[in-house]
Amino acid sequence: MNTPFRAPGHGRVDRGTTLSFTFDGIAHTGHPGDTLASALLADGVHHVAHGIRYGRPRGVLAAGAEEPNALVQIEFPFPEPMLTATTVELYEGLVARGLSGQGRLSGEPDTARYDTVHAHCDVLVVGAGPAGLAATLAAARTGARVVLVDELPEPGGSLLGSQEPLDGAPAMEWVGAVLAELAEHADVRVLRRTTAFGHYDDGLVLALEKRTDHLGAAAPAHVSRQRIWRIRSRQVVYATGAYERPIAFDNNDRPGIMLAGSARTYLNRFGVLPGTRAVVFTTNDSAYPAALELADAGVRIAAVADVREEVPEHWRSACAERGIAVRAGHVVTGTSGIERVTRAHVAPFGAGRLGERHGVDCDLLLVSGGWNPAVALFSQARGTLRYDAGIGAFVPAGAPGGVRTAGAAGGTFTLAGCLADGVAAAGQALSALGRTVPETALPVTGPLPHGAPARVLWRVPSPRDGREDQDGTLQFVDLQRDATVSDVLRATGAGLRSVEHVKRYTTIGTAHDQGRTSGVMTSGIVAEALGVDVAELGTTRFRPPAVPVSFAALAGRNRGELFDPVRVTALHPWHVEHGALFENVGQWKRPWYYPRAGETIEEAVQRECRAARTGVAMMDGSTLGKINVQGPDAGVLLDRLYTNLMSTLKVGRVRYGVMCGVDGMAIDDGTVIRVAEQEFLLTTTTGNAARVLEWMEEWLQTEWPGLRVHLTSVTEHWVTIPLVGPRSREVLALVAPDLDVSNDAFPFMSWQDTTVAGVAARVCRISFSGELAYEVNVPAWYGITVWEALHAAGDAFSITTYGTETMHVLRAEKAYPIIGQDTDGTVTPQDLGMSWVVSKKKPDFVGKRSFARAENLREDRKQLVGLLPADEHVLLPEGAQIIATSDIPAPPVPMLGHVTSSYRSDALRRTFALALVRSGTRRIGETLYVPLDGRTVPVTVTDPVLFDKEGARRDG
Amino acid sequence: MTVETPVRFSPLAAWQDTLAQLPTGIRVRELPHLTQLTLRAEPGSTAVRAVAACLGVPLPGPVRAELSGDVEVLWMGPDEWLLVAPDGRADDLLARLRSAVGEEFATVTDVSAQRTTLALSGPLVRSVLAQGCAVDLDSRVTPAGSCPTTLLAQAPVTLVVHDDAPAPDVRLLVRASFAAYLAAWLVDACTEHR
Amino acid sequence: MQLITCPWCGDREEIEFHYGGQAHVAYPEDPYALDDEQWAQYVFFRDNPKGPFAERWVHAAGCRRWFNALRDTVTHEFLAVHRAGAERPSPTSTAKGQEATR
Amino acid sequence: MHQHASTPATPGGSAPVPPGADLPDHPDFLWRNPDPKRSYDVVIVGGGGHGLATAYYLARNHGITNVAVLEKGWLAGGNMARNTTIIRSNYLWDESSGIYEHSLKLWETLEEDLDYPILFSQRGVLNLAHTLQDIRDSKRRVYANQLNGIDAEWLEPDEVAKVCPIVNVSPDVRYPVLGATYQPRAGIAKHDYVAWGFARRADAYGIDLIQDCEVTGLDIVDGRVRGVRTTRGPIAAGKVALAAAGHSSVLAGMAGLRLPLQSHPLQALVSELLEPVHPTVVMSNAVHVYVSQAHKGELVMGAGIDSYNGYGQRGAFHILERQMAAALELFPVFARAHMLRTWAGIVDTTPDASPIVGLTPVADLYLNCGWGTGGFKATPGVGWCFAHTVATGEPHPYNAPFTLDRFTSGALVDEHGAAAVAH
Repeated sequence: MNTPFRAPGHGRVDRGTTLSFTFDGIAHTGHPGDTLASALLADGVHHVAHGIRYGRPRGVLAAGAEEPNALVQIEFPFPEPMLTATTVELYEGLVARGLSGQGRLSGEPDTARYDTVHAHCDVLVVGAGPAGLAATLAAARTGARVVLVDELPEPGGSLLGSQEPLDGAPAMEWVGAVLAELAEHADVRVLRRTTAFGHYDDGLVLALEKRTDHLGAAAPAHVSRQRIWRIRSRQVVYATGAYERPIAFDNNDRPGIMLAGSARTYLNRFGVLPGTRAVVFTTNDSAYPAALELADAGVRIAAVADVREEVPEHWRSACAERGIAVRAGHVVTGTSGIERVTRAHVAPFGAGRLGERHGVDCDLLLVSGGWNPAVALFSQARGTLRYDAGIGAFVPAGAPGGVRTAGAAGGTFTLAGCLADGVAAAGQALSALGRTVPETALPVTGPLPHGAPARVLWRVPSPRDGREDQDGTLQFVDLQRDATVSDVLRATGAGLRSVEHVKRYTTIGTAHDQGRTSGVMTSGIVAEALGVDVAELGTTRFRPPAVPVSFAALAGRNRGELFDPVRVTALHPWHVEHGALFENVGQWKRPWYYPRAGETIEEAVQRECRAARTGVAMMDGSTLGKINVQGPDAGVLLDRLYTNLMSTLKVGRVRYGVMCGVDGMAIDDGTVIRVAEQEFLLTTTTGNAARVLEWMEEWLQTEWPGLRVHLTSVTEHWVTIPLVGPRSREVLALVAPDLDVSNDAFPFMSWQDTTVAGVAARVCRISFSGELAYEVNVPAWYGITVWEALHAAGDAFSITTYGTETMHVLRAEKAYPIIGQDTDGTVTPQDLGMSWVVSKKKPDFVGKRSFARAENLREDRKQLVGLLPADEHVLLPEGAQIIATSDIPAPPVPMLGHVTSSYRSDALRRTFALALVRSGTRRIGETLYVPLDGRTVPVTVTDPVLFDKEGARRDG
Repeated sequence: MTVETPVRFSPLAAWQDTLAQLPTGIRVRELPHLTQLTLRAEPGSTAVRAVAACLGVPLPGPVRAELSGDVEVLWMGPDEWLLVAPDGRADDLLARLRSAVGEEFATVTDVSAQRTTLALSGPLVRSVLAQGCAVDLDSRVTPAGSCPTTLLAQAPVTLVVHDDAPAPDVRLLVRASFAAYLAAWLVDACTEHR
Repeated sequence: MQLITCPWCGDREEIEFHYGGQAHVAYPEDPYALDDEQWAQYVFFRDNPKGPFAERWVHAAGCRRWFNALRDTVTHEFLAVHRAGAERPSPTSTAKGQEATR
Repeated sequence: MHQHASTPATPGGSAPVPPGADLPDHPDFLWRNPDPKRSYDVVIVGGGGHGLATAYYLARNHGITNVAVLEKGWLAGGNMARNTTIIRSNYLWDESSGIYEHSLKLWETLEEDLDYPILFSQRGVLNLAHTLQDIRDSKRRVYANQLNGIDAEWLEPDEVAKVCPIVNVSPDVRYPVLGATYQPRAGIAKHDYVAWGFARRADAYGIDLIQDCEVTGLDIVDGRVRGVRTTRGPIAAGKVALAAAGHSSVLAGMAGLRLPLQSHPLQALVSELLEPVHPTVVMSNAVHVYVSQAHKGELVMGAGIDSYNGYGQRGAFHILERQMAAALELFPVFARAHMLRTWAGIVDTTPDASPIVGLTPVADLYLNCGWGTGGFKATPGVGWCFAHTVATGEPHPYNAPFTLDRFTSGALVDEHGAAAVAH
């Protein structure tokens, strides 16, 4: 295929291989090594997108991540919004289109893999340009652990885009030699296609590696598409280079207007001629090599407009040799052309005044307004910046510990300077680590022409200035946001004095490129408008990420089943096999109920409840937290943390206990068994297991370190099986032949060690259902064996397995509260009707003092009561509010409390609820109302215990 | 009823086949049913000396494991060690240790079923673990005999480095309830090396 | 994400730790000698300085030990860490990367 | 409002401007930049949303215009510039729903009142429930809201999918969506526009908005505040009103007051501009996702709160990672959206997740703080009530429950359930 804009003998793309791609519906070709932008330019396509506000055609301004214009949507192989054409590596079959503002997300799921890797090193070098490579080499030679990350597929940085020699040979030969040497060092890791995007505390640098994007549809599915590197580095060297700055002039947004250095990159890295006839507009020396190299490659340089009155002789004569007219003291004031620049308007500019303009025909306008060091990451690391008026840029001033810049990122712009700076930075980094860097011989650079200082120019006065409402209306500052000099001036005119305000007023710097090309320019224009110093004004804050990072890359492998750990008990396989449905309780999967074929949840729960109340039933209680408390002061600790007395518990006995926070609110409950004189085993609620252990450790370690107590979590050592119901004693007797299960020998609230199904077990006679019940504890390895043995032994009694829903119904019938369901952090034990669990004897325990506060002494606190709907079929929704009147008054309606638990009870043959109600205890017997769907349901307030209030069943 | 030895199941019993199919370069297998006891005692106390004498090895200091005896001793905290022994040793060890400690303030708790153990070996071990473990596992930083208790992905683990050379041999002690998650995570982390 | 030096286990990622707020807030000797306002001070009020702050952390995913730290709330930098019960840290006693006070 | 008077008239603007890719222009004039006078009737410390709204309502409702708003940086540069702009009033307790609903009602007419295009968009807010307990808590809140006259509904998963089709309501995920509360009148607004709207009107009333003016001390004589010391000199004041969010502890300390506040970093982020995919606001306390698609098309997301105290306006990376993982569980279509920018604010949190607004033990010194993550949505409401408090010396009924004293009596307004880290 004919590609007229490829320069023979230039570039590092593989011209032997052709890649086909589609852009804006048109087929194109390119080569491996191309970016989407370079391939389009090689095909003569400059107009690649539209401006977001005005819809004006936009071209390719830059050659890298700073590109503000050439935003594209990838459509194939998988839709991805808003990439810059200058950073998309070309691959076979790519389909993309230009964007004017908004990208598109795919409706299909992204099946690509993403992952994260931790890395550790002594020195991290960011950027593999001359400074970065020199720094890496110097560090590597000391044997340090070094990581070098670079965003491009090929290291070399600015050397890829220049023709400057090293050691008299093409610079890339030196790059090759450095890489070969680095490959010899086992402790050096070079990451290509990897962009550092965030610098966090303590030397944590995040980098994004694009691993398979460049392979297109051929990317292997089992390899992660993108990877986040979390690099912990003791020292970081930012050799991130610099971004060239445009200049604001009329119609400076047209396709064909390009940064001079970027044009040079297109020629030397990609072998692309971005035009045939060019005008160069510069404020500094750096545009001259671009002009000369392009001229030598066949681009006609129609004129160089240099705002400086004095152009160095070296460049002047080199241009003269090539017939290039250099117009010192000139500027470009504007352009013509719609789809592509066709003419640059050049005028003399002296003493702040424009002279007469004349047009120069061109299809390419190269601009250089100077260079901004790429300090985003350095700044994120809390490096401070200072304004360098000489180059019109913010440069590193104060480096925080462990962080430094090298090369152009630090304001050093010559090749020799960058190389030396890289070695120096490595030396400083290593000496901070106590290592010394050996002399590192640097390659010899070409002769440095005698240059002249740059002139700082933010904007060229518009010939239209002074006309009403026209100041700078066509001078674009932020191309991506379509914000102009006029917008900036309007902002300052509105009274804004801070760059942050101007940014918000104009939206400059808020787009994809984070103002890489517009930020400093904005500060400059604002400073001019306000008549203040740029240094005083400062620049806007650099925020992570330095480059956009996909959500999926950040999520890594924490998706789907790995999103959050699924915790299961030893009995889980049995539950799955037997058709249990599960409830998420924290990270645990707990059986919710075990439906039989065709059963609804309601039917299944009624059946399970009936079995527990009339026969025998069993459940998996293994998720309860279990903490072993041992030591001479174990009782003392428990007395201080539980509201009731635990130290008086006798060995062999069990006691229920409640813990409160210092604010007196109930935070957890459970049973405590006394295993031995100096040993207790307590249980916590499932969701609070870790929190309660940490809470106890906090008091023990920080408040009472003198107590001789050890806490050990044994939650997962044990499988816990409640065996519940009037026939539970018979079932237990069958599998625990050594155990005397009689009420006298094994009374309620006691425990015994015995053998169950041949396994050493601890059996507690406790009940969370109000029924005769036992809790069988065995080491988890034996869980399934013992569970199945109990199930088999219970077969004759139609033993039924039940889940959390039935557990909730059974306990609610007995008014046993669930912390977190019947409480919400504002409920005391007394509110729950459990004054009996609050010791009056103990001088103090955690929470006790708060019970004496004014609010706790109020008579009208909310208290836990039972509610019986007048219609015994009406099931109150949990969460329903309770009011005093049968009519609903106009809002705000005074509310007396809410329904915390509500069920259909098989045992009561009706619905019932628990509720927290203001002055609830006093209201027992009253009728209150629950508003539902615009009407009210009358309910009778009752004592919360609705079933077997005497406890005959449990004790029998 | 005939007396049979009750059947035991380890947390990763169902994962054996899957773990056996991991790519070359990494071998992962469960070491089920190891005896594990938590020892709590004040460093430098009479009790600690008695335990050391009983075990025949010193109790290691922070983040170190004593792997030379038949009972491995892992440092878990400033007054806490995990004693790891072959299957079936719990009763005997508990009795011996409690007798050695006598009336001193020290406690020993059987937590054998609380955690299971995964043995990882092969040249890919470090790069697979680096996907989820933030501790620097370089052998110069975390040499053989280290036992950091940390996070691997989202699971709490104690990671014991048994050997460096020729290839890493690492044990992961993980709570039983997290074991299946961790196994799934490891298998996923190895996908790329297929 | 911060790298926190556990005085026992060394440098670990922040996610291994839980925060415990202000350090050295002792449980009152006699809570019943305090009026409600004084008691509220203990229950609810903690310092909230901008700058160095003596605070508590626990190495939750590691050795489970509580320890004290002096940390700058502006820079997030840990100026010192020390084991519970040891002498209070001074900003100069420990710098990151050096051995913690033991 | 002001249109693009300056739209370039040159050819080339042929391509359609993408819908929503643009915002209304700000006015040509916002405020003066006066030097501080020696004395004011009222000095408001803190030029954020709350300070500016308070200044505006002092003038508008009470005719008090000899007022200065002192801002240590640039106006509305703190949490006002950093929040995710969610506006709702569906809080649990009567006390909270009172002030938030008062605020929401003001939001509904604020654009006309301020004559500023604040882009208040009542696109509804969904609060997802993922566990059975979430359902109980959510329904409790809905029932309470309804009785408080707040539009709130409970939606089943299929109804959630109708309101927001891109939410994954499949039961086969780690934490399935079991339903949601929905407040149709809730929504978002454009934060800078809101702040500047208040600022412009306050300025027009003659109130001095003074930037780069940091308060370094409070002059208190005989238990009465007399003025402030600042980096721009001393300023006498009849009354001083503190509205400094995360920096309230530091300021209150200058008056010898200790507050039950802890300041924590709270992060947020935006994506690039995207074609409309997300029509409402979705919040999930359980998996920590708060997301809307703002006016230009960017996804705006709030992340979790960092656990430790911090004034650094930056948070930890792992919070963002977790946030992204959670977002993709709920919104698989976001996989290839890009995180463009992240930032952090400093939220001042109280033990009961409710604010402190009212009088202090120092005469003529007033306090407004502790809004945690609720500050933005409360802006007009608290401005109204705080202005009333300052003007009359008595709390407005809506802020009367939010006393400092409640921590002593125990009469907390515990909104942890409804507020969580929600925005």
